[in-house]
Amino acid sequence: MSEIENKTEHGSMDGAKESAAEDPKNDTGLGLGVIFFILAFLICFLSGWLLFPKLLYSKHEQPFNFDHALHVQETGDCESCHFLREDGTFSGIPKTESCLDCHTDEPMGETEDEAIFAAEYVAKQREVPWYVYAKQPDCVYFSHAAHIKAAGMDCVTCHGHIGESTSSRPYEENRLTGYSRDIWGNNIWGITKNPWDSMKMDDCAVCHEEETGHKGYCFQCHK
Amino acid sequence: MIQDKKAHKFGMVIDLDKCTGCGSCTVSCMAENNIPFKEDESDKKDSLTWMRVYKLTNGKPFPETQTAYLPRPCQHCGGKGDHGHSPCVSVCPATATDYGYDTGIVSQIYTRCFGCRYCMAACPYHARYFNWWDPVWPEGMEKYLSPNVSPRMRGVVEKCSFCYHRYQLAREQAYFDETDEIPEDAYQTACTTACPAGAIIFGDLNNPSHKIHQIVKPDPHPDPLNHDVVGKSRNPKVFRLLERLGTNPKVYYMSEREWVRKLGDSYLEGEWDKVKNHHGAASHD
Amino acid sequence: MDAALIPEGAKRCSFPKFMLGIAIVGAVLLWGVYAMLLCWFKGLNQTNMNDYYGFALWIWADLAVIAVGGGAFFTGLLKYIFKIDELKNIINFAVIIGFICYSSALLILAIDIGQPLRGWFIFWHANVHSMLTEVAFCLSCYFAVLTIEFIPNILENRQLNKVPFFHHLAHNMHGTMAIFAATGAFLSFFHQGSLGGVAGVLYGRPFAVREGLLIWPWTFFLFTWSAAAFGPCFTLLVTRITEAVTGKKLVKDNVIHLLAKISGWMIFTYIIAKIIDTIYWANVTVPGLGYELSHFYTGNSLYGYWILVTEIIICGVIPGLLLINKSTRENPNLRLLAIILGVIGVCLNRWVMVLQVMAVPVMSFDTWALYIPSWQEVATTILPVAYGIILIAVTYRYLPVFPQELELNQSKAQES
Amino acid sequence: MKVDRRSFLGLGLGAVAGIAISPVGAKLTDDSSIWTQNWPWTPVPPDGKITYGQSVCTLCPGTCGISVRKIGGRPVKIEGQDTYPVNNGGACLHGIAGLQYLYDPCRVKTPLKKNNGRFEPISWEEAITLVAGRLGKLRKNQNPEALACITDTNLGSVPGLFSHFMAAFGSPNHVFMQTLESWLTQTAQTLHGPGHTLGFDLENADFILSFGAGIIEGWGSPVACFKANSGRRQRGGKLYQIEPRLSSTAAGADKWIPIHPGTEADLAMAMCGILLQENLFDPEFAAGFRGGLNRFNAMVQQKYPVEQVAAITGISAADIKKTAIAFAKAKMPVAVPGKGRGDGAQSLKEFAAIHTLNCLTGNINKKGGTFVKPVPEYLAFPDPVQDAVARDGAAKEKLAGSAPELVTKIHQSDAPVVDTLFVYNANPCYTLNDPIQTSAAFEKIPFVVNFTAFMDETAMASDVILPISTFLERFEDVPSKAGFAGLVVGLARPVVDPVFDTRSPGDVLIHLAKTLGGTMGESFDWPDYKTCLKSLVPGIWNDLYKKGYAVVSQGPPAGRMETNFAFLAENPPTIQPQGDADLILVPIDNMRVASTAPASSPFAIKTVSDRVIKNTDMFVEINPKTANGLKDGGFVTLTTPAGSAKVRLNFNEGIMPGVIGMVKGLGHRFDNRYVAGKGVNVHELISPVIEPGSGLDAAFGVKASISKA
Repeated sequence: MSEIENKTEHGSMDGAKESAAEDPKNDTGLGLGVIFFILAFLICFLSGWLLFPKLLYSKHEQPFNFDHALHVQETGDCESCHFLREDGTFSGIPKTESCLDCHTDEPMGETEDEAIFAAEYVAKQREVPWYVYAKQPDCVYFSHAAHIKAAGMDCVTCHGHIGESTSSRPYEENRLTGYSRDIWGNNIWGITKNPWDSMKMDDCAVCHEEETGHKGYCFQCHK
Repeated sequence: MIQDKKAHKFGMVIDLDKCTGCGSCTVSCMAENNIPFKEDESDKKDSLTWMRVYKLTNGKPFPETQTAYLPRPCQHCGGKGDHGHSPCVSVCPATATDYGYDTGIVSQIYTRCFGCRYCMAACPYHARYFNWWDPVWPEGMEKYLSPNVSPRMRGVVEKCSFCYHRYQLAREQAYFDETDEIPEDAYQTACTTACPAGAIIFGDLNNPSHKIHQIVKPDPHPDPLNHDVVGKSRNPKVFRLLERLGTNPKVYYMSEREWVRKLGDSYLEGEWDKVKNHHGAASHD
Repeated sequence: MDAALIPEGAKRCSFPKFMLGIAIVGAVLLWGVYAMLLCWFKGLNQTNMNDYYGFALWIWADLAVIAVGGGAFFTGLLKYIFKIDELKNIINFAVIIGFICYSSALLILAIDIGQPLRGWFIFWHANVHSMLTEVAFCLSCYFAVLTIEFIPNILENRQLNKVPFFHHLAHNMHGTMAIFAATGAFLSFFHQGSLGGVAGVLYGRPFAVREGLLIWPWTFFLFTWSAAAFGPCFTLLVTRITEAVTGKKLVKDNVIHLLAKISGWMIFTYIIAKIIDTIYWANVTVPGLGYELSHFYTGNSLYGYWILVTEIIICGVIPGLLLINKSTRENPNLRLLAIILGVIGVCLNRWVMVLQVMAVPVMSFDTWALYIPSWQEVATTILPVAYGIILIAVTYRYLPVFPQELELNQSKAQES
Repeated sequence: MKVDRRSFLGLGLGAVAGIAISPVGAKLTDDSSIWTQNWPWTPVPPDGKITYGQSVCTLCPGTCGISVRKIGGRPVKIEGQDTYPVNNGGACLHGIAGLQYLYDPCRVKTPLKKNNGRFEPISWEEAITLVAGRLGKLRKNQNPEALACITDTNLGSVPGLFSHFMAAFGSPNHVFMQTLESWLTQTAQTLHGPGHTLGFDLENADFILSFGAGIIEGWGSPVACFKANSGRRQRGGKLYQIEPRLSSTAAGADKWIPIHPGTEADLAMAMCGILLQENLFDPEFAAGFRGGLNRFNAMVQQKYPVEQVAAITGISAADIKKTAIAFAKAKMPVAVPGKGRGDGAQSLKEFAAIHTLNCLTGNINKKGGTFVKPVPEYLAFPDPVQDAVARDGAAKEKLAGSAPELVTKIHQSDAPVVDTLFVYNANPCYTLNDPIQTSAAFEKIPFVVNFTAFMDETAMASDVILPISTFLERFEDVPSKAGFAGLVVGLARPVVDPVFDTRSPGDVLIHLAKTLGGTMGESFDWPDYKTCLKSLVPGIWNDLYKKGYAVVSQGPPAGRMETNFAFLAENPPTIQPQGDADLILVPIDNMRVASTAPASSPFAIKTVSDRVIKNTDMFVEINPKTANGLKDGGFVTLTTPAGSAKVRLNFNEGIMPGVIGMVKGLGHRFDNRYVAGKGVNVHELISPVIEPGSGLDAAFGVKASISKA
């Protein structure tokens, strides 16, 4: 009985010391543990819910404010600016050239924003680097023609009431993915009330399933 | 499955007697589909070429030697019995590739693929390629990239799509014109339009007015000799690659030369002579 | 130094000696980790895989470790379901080996895929038709089961066992182990099988394709069967190696003989099935597709008929017979030969079902594709071996893995 | 308060639990996978409106009309233009890869001046002043003929402007690279008198007897030939291909007749003999035979008896006869000269002998025949204004008849014969046989001015580089050539603004002439090249500008043709390959490799077989019978009188025993890792042999030996 015995001896002594600290009667340790637990839990839980979403997105202001409501009033509809080209592709955000159908480098109104537009973009013949809220990633193919022409949908169904807005809200970009926050939606779990609250693949699939009976094949929406 | 009233079945027939092996189809495909290139592309087993041109030879010594070229895009297999269970589609664990019952095209989501490469193992045509490297273009050259096809990232599998984006463009035009019809020439793949020899014909195998239908005359019934085989050509000059495996490709080949046709499949000794005049159920009528 | 952690009454080498051993194996492990990081950060261009060899060394290693790890589920099945009680003396070790094998398999898969950060898509966007999906689900579930089976053993560590909660937990878990063993056996049946199915469903690859039952090709059943047959061989082999390294007898002969006997019968029956499968494939399946058998075994510098003979006769029939026969089974040298041959046999089978499948030309104008792995692939394949050695060393040192150890080594201890 | 292990445990567990039931884990798992789907280093091509621009490809003499698809004004794809009368849709791989040339990393991005062996960027003003200064001195010293000029061709307004410049300057030394067109013009001149060239109506011919012409490998106008070949198959027309190697053309032919390299002229002579002997020539056309048909007949019967020719060519006498008779009896036979692409070293004797076969059948200037047509004359250049210096200089004797001859002369002479050299759209330091000698000759020229878009071998050997815009960035008239039956003039048009600080070569010449002033300025009295071009093509400008092309002539030319046999009746000597080794090395034209300027694109190189290039090693083709114990794929040293190279063997049953085939267009030595540094330039193994009758290089091959390396 030598080595093993000795070692066991030591072992049990170590154990004995530790078990003293763990003595159930001495419950300050446990109590403190619980307090620390609750504290850490609350901090992490709350930062996970409240701070994390703020940190995840960076905010960008548009180059200048754009009044959709005013423009809709002047032009009468969305299609004047956001139209299908003759080949069926979608024009998207208008180029400065299209704006020149109405605008000149002399402002028409009196807003500061139009002055910026006239001076910085029209006069200098530059494109406005708009942030596009509804910008899908490069792997996505989306046909506006299919939805507008073939399915007869209107803009509001997916884009909401953006035409009624008088000012441009900040664009929020996911720092990790580069996605616009509008794609995932404002709610961090992706819970939505209106179709335009989020623009994920699953959102497309739900509607496609309802309307066509099938989610579609890969290439229908991917390129 | 979409039970389209008028489901298309896009396919291709390549005239191997006209094919000159020039490589225009390959380059057109690469330019159309944003396929990158590396410093050394001589390792052909690690070289992204959705459309690859194989060189065939009859194996005879000088001066009896004969050669031919065989361009090989993705075969867009319908799978056994043409039910849409293509060899690659059925094995993808993440549903990153599927069979379009409305077009017959095997489509993919590159961004869903996580690079297990099972589909490559499944494809006997080596039509699927893995992005072993990040796609990198020399400085400035990325300016010619097309937005109609997304450049693929490292670590995913890709393959010929029958230029599906051209189908999408043709459909957008049709939507705009408010018509259901997509004319034959409105949707043609990049290799087809590029081929200087006019060796590639592309169209809807289901549409009797399309040239491909008239050339291939696909047999709608299963082959009595092998029930997995559907759509066998009733044209004696037309064959498919590895038809006996039951993959049911939608790419057909055409040649006057018997030795070329024989190379389409494997045959036991003496077997070719028995089956070479068998062209689907029709030849039993 | 670490005496307090060592099981009561067990004799272990000195801590510095132990650490030296760990350091040496650890260096190999770090080499593997370095290669793994290269693959993750630079991509799979670090390997010699290519478009012909999308599945290569790693997938072989994956299939092989899962096959030889099959000892865990099969021994568990025998012990808990068929109530062969002697096997309790080796079940702990079988579980540890299984745990090592399965965790290694998962690690290799995580390196092997082109987009590791998207690996979870296999669950999220699962395609139920794919054998690989079945593999992924069953593999992960079974790994969870193995972890659960492993936990009681860990909790038996001298220090942990002093905590009453852990003590009771371990005890109770032992009690419910039959349920987990049954679950494990069920899951294993499916993932071992679906790994076989991975090759068998490739109807574009005449070398791999098999007919079968319902959705499962014959390779599905052959893989399960072979894992059950050869898995115990590997358990026995590792036990034998551990005995040799520690210089102690750890498991009684009757237990070894019993497991060897069961393994022998399993191998024997498996190999008959395999022979039938091969004959059918060679004479019916393949000619029906237009290929002669010689197509798959000639015309290249590696894959010849020798591989067929080695796999089936030398590493199948022979170990089977050696283990069935009492006298050869109980001869330690012949038994060792048999289990080594068996392990080689099943690994060779997995090699053939992955790498030869890729190598064989299918289109008449294609050519054989041979491949040599890069050092990064070799290093990451050795990585699990190093990891396994370390885990075995640590568990052996600190956990009562072999219930018969003290009994078998008492005299020795007393002598000193 | 005692903070112990439990507190830490509590802290840790609390943190884990708090995070676990917050969205962090799920969201980060998802976002990290989305991150992999949008890696910032994977480019995202911007979207925009789809438009099309039209231009004409000038990468080769094929002159195909192209359509450039642009998205948001950015060119993204080149395709054949459906309505263009040369290619009628379809394009070759080089043209389709055209955008890679536009953005090529070895584009010359700004004018460059060599200073102590290194190039430094200079402004256009500096560059023009520098060149004008040098030229001004030559004229001041009454030595204008010391200016020489090499351009790729003599056709079109840009080479025309160079000629105009040379004439106004006072130098007769404007020479051209060897092209199929130059051989055809020489042949037509020799047999039918000056001012003619040849075209082949392959689209309609029913029997094509090709003497090695790579009809589907880049010969002539490649796409037009591909289409003609496909059409021939549909029509049931025949193609007999005579060449030592089973090329793609041979493989696609109705009959492949292997022949010893370099004996094509003998075969054609023997066939002429058979036609004459068997009375199979066209009596009506024979009325136009001049210059000793009888003498020619007597000569061929005596010097080229079928049995003897059978031994020389390796084709059986019976086959020769059968082929000759089948050819003569066809309704619309055409014999096609020009081995490979037709732009390499060839022989006038061979061209003339082959064309004589056409003449004998009488299928000249008829549908499906050979067109003897006037050289294109659609450009109305004003006479250059010459002063006394210019008149004296221009009247001096021309140094050489072709670029290879000029280079050989410079190389061989001790005194500097040329002071300043202009090079436009050519890469002689790569393309000519023995490019090492060419580079040495360039070293001897004090001042080389290169008008080029790319930093190629010749650019590297130049002193000043004036970067020019590519065919996608500028205007230029592009006449069809190289055996194309009709004459179509296309207009290359800018489809994109110049990507770099480059200019149209015409504008540079106008600018240069104006800087020189005096009669030079008067000769170039145009504000810019576009105005100049418009004034040069008054008759067709509207068509050019509106449609993008003008069809100047189509269908058979009118009028009877006289044929003069004097040249052949003399039985000029056949050029023999240099050296005395057993094997003979011949260059192969491979459609996927560009063999002249500019070099191949990365895409084109990507399509090259791994039996041509593997890593950076090059394969040569031999018949296994020639191997003599050497192994397929093994390394050998290939030695010729001009040099040696380490290459690998590619066993090919489709090449004649005794012949080594080596692909042209590889082994570039400039700085482009995608294209250059791969393989060996076959021209480095062949020395030029200037054919006395033509002044062109006729070294079609060279004797060679191989030994294990």
